[in-house]
Amino acid sequence: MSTVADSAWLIPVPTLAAFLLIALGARRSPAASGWLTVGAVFISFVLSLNVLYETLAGVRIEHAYAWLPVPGIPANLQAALSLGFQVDPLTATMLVVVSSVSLLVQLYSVGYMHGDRGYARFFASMALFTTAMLGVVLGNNFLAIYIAWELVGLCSYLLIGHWHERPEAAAAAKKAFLVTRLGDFGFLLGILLLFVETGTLEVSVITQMAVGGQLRDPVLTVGVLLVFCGAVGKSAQFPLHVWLPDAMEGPTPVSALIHAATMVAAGVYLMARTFPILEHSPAALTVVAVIGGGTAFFAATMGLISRDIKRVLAYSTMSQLGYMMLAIGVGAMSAGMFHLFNHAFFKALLFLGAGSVIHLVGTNDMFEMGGLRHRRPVAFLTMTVAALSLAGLFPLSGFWSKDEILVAVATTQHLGDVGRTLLYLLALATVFLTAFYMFRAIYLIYGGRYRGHAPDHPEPWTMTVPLLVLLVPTIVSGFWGSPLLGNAFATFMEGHAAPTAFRLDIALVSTGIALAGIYLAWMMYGGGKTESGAYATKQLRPLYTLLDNRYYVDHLYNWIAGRLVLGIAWLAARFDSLVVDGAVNGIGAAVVGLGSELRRVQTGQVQTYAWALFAGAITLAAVAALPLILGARR
Amino acid sequence: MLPECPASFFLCDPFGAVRGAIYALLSAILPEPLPIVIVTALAIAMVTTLIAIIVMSQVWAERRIVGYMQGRLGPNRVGPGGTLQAIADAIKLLTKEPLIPREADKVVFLLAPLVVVVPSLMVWSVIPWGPGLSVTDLNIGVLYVLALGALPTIGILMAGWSSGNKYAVLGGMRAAAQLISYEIPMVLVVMIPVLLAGTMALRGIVEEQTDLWFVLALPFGPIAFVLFLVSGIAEVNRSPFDLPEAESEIVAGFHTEYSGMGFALFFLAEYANSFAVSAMATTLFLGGWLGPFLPPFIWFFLKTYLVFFVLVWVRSTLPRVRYDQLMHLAWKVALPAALITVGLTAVQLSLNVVPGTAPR
Amino acid sequence: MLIPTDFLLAGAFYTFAATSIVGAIGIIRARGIFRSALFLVLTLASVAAIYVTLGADFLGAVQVLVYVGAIMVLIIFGIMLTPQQVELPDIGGPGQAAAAAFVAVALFAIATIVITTSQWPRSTSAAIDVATTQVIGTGLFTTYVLPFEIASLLLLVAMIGAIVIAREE
Amino acid sequence: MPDALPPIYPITLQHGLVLGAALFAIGMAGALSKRNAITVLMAIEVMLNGVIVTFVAFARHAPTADLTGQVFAIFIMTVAAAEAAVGLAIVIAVYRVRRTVQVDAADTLRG
Repeated sequence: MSTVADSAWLIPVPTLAAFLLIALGARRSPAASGWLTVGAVFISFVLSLNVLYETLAGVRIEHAYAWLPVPGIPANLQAALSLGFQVDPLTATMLVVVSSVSLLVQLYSVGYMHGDRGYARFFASMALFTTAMLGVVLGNNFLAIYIAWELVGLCSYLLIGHWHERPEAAAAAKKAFLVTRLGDFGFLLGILLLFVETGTLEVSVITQMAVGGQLRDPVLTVGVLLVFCGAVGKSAQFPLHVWLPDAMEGPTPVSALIHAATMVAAGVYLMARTFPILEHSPAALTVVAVIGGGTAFFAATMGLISRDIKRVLAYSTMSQLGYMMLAIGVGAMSAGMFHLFNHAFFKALLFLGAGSVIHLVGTNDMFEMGGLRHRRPVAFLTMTVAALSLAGLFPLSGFWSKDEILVAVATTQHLGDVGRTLLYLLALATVFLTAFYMFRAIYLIYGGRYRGHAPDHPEPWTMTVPLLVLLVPTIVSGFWGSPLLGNAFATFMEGHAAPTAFRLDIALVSTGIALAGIYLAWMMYGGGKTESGAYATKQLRPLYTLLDNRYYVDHLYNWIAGRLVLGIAWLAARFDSLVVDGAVNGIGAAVVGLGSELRRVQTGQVQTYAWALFAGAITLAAVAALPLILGARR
Repeated sequence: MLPECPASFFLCDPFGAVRGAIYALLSAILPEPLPIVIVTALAIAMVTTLIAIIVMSQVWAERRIVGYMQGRLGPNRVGPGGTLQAIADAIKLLTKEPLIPREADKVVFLLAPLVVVVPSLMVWSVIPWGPGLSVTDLNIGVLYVLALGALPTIGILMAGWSSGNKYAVLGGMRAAAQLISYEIPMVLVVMIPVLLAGTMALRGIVEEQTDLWFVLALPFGPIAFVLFLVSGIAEVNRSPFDLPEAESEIVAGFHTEYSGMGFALFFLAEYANSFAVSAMATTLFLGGWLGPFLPPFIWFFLKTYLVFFVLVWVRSTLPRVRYDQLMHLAWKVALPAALITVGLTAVQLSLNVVPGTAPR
Repeated sequence: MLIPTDFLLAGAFYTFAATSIVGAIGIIRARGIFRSALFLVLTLASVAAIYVTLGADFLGAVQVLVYVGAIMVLIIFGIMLTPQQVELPDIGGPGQAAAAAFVAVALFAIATIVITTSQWPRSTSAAIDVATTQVIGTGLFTTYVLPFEIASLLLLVAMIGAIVIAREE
Repeated sequence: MPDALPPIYPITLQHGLVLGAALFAIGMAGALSKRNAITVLMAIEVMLNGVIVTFVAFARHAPTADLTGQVFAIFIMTVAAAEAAVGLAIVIAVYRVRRTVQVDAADTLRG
C-alpha cells in the first residue's frame, strides 16, 4: 500500500528547498523570500496532516537507507550509519505541531519583520530551522536525530543572533549555542556509549534490546542519562537553563517558534522517543522527574518578578517544559506529550500576542505598557484565553493536560511515597505561581491606562490572523485527550488504553489553586495597579534580590569560567613557563647550536632537496634490488 | 524510415555495396591482411577527396549566401554561377610566395598550420555518412572527436608565438582561451546524447535515434542542441565568436603573418571544422543519416548542410561579441546551463521518463 | 607468417615509444622554453598513442583531451604570462646537470635490471576484450567511489587555491 | 600461432615498464636540472606520464580484466591537472613579486 506516510521523508524537503532558493538568489526580493517560506511550510503542513490522518488509521512505517555504500567498510558499520525515518503516533503528532506552529509563526513574521534589513536572511534561517526540526522528529536513528539536532542548534544561533549588530543579541546567541552544546556533548557521548554497547544506532533496535534485557545497567542508565543531557540543554532544564531567558533577545517570532513551541520541545520529544528505553531504568526516571519537577517550580518563581514580558513567557516555558519532563519521569510519557501538544499552541499564541503589543509600543517592559486592550483587542482576547489555558482552567486545553500530569504524579508507581508527595506539592505550587505570573502580565499589559508614549498604528493582517487561528487549538486541542473522548490521545500515543484516569478531586484542587493565583494577581495588579507590586518587592527584598539574580546560577557559571578555570589556567601557565619552557628552551639552545653548524646543508634551492630525496629513494631501491642486480651480473 | 540496408542493395547504400564488392574481389586474390588494408586505404582516399570537394562547395555556398543576405551578388565569374571560384582561389594561394618573417621561429612557424589542419582532417575518419559507411567506427567515437578538437589550440598558439608579432601572440592567446573555455560546455553537452544513447560510438548514437531524434528528447534535447551549436561556433572561431581574427582589433590574429600555403591550410582547417561541427550536430542530435525515402547518405548531407546554412546565417546576422561578453557567455551561461542540463538528463534517465527511449 | 594486428601494434608501440622519449629528451635539450613545451606536447601525444596500443583507448582520448587540450594550454599560457624569461639560460650549472643526470641514469639502470630480471606473471597475450569505458566507469562509481570523491575534492581545492594564489590584489 | 613468433612481439609487460621507467628518469633529470620553474613543472608531467604508462601496462597484462590500472591512471591525471593549476598559479604569483621564474632565485630559505 502506498501512502503519504511512505513518503514522509518529503516533508522537510519543501522548506529545505525554500532555504536553498533564498540563499541562491531569492534573497534579492524580501517579499518573495517570505512568501516562499510560508508556502513551503504550508506544503509541509498539509503533508503532515495527511501523515497524522494515516497514522490515526493505523499506519506505522520505518525505513532506513544506506547513504554511502562504500565497499571496504564493514557491513554492520554501514548498517549503523544508515539514515532513515519512521512514522508513528509520536512522530505524526510532532510533525503536525511543528509544521502548524511554524506556518503560523512565519505568516506572522511576514508582517512583524517587515522592513527589517535581514528580512530574507531571517526567512532563510527560519526555513532551515523548520527543516531541521522536522528532521529531528522524522529521524529513526540517533545519527539522523543528532545531525538534525545540531542543525537546530545552529539555526537557533542564527535566529537568536538575528540582530547581531546588538551586542546583547550576539552574546545571547553565543550563550545559547555554547550552553546547548554542553548538553549535546553529553548526548553525543550517550549515543556513542549505546552504539558501542549495542552496535546499532537505531532507536527501535536499542529499544528491543532494552526490553529483551540485552542492554542492562549500568550502561542503560548512564546511556539514557547522557542522552538526557542533550534534552536538558535543548529544553532549558536546570542546570543548563541559563540560555533561554537571554535568548529573548531574538525577534519575537523566533521566540515563539524556537523557545516556546518547537526547539525546546525537541528535548521533551527526545525523551519521549527514548522513553521505551528510559522506562527500564528506575534511577534515570527518578533523575528526569526530579529535574523536571524542580525546574518547573524554580523557573516559575523567577517568572514572578520579571518586568520583561518575553522573559516572563520564557520562564513560563521552562516551567512548563519541566512539567513535561516530570510527566515523563513519572512514567506518563503520553501525558507529557499531550501537554507538549497543547502547550505548543497556547504558548505560541502568547508569544505572538506579546509580539503584537511589543510591535505596538516598542518595548518589552510591562511597566511601560497598560491599557492596551483598546488598541489591540484581538491580542487581548486571545492572550487572555491562552493565559487561562496555561493556568489550567476548564475547559481549555491546558486544563486537560496539566490535570493528566498531576494525576500521573499523584499515582505514580516509580517513586517512593515521600518523593511522590513532594513532587505533587511542587507541581501544585507551580500551578499557583503560573496562574499568578500570567495574570500579573495580563493585568499589567492590558489593565488600567497606558503608561508609555508610543503612538498607535495599525497592524498588518498577517499578524492578526495567526492569533485568531491559534485560538482554535488553544480552546479545543485539549479535548483530544480528555475523558470526554475516552483519553483518545493517550491510547493513540501508547497503543493501549490510558493508564491515568481523570480524577475529579485533583481537578478541583488544581482549579481552586489556579483561581487563587489569579485572584492574588487581581488583588495586586488588577486595573493596572503597580504600587502593591512595588510594596511587595520592598517587603521581600532578599527574596526579590535572589530571584532577580536568577538564583545566582549565572554568577556561579561566570565564577567557574572566570575564576576557577582562569585560576587553574594561571597555575598551568606558571608551570608551563617555568618547567616546560625551561626544558624546551634548554633543548632549543642545544638545537640552535647544532643547527648553526648544520645549516650550511640548506642551500634554499628546492632542486637540491629534490635531488637528495631522489638520491635517497634510489639508494633504498638499490639496496632492496641488490639480489636482483647481483643476479643479473652473474 | 528505410528498413535495415541489405548489403547488396545499391541504391540504399551505394558506397557500402561498392566497398563490399571490392573487398570480396580482393580477398579472392590476396591473403587476409591485405584486402582490409587496401579497402581502408581506399576509404581514406575517398574521404580525403571528399574533404576537398566539400570545403570548396562550402566556401562557394557561404560566399553566395552571405552575398545574397547582404544584397550583393557574391562570386559569379569563375565557372557556372561562380562554382569554380574556390578552385581559382586555391590556385592563387598555392602559387603565392610564402613569406616567413625575420623574427619568426622558422620550424615552429612552418609546423603550426599542420598541427591545426591534421586533427581537423582526422575527425572526418569517424563521421558516419550512412549505416556502415565511415572509415572506422570507434567505440569511443565522441571522445575521439572531442580530443581531436582540443589539439588545434596548440597549433594556434604555435602560430601566434612563432610569428614574432604581438598581434599574432594576442590573437593566439585569445583563440586558446576561447577554445578551452568553450570546450568545457561542449564536452558536457555532448554527454547528453551519450547518456541518452548509452554509447559513445557515433553509429550507435545514430541508431538509437530511430524512434526519436535527440534534439526532440524533451525537455533538455533542444537546450542541449542550442548549447552545442553555440559552443561549436565558438570552437571553430566563426562569427560572432571570431575574435581571434578580429580585423578591426588585432589585424588577422594568429595568422597575420601567414600567406600562401600556410594561410590556405588555416583556411582549409576552418572550413573542415565547420563541416565537422555541422556533421556532429547532425549525428548527435538530428538523427544522422536517418530519414524516409531518400538514401541515407543524402539525408546526412541534407541535414549537415542545413546546419551549415544556420552557421552562415548566424554569421551574416549577428555582430561580433566583445571579449568579456564571450567569456561571460562561456563561464556564466553556457557552463552552468550545460551542467544543469546534463545533471537533469541523468536524473530523467534514472527515473525512466525520457520520451521516445525504451527504459533501460 | 605474420599476424598483422600484433605486428602493427608492435610497430606502433615502438614508433610511439621512440617519439615519446625523443620528446622527453627534447624538453630538456630544447632551445627556448616554448619549444620545450612543444616537445612535451609530442611526448604526451605519443604516450596517448601508446595507451591505445596497450588497449586503453578511453585513456588515450582522455590523455589528449586533458593533457594536450587543457594542461598544455595552461602551461603555454604560463609561459606567455611570464615574459623576459624565455631566452635566459635554462639549464643549471654543470655540477647540477651532472648530479641530475647521475640519479636519472642510476634510477633507470636499477629499474631496468629489476624489470628484466623479475619473474612476472605470465601475461595474457590476447588483447583485453572489454568495453573499457564501461569498466572504468563502473569501477569509479563502485569500488573506487571514495578515491573518486576525494579526487573531486582535490580538484575543487586546487581550483580555489589556484584562483586565490594567482589573483591580483 | 603466438608461440612461433619472433621474440620482438607481442609487446610484453616489460616493454611498457621499461618505457615508463625511461620517461620517469628523463623527467626526473629535467626536474632536477632545469632552472625555469615552468620547465620543471613540465618535467614533472613527464614523470607522471611515466607512472601512468606503468599502470596502463600492468592493466593490459593483468590476469583480471577489471582495469584497476586504468582507473588509477585517471586518478593520476586528476592529480596532474590539479598540480599544473596550482603550480602555475604559484609560478605566476612568484613572477609578479620577484619578476623571475628561475627556481634558483627563490632561495629565501637558504640557511
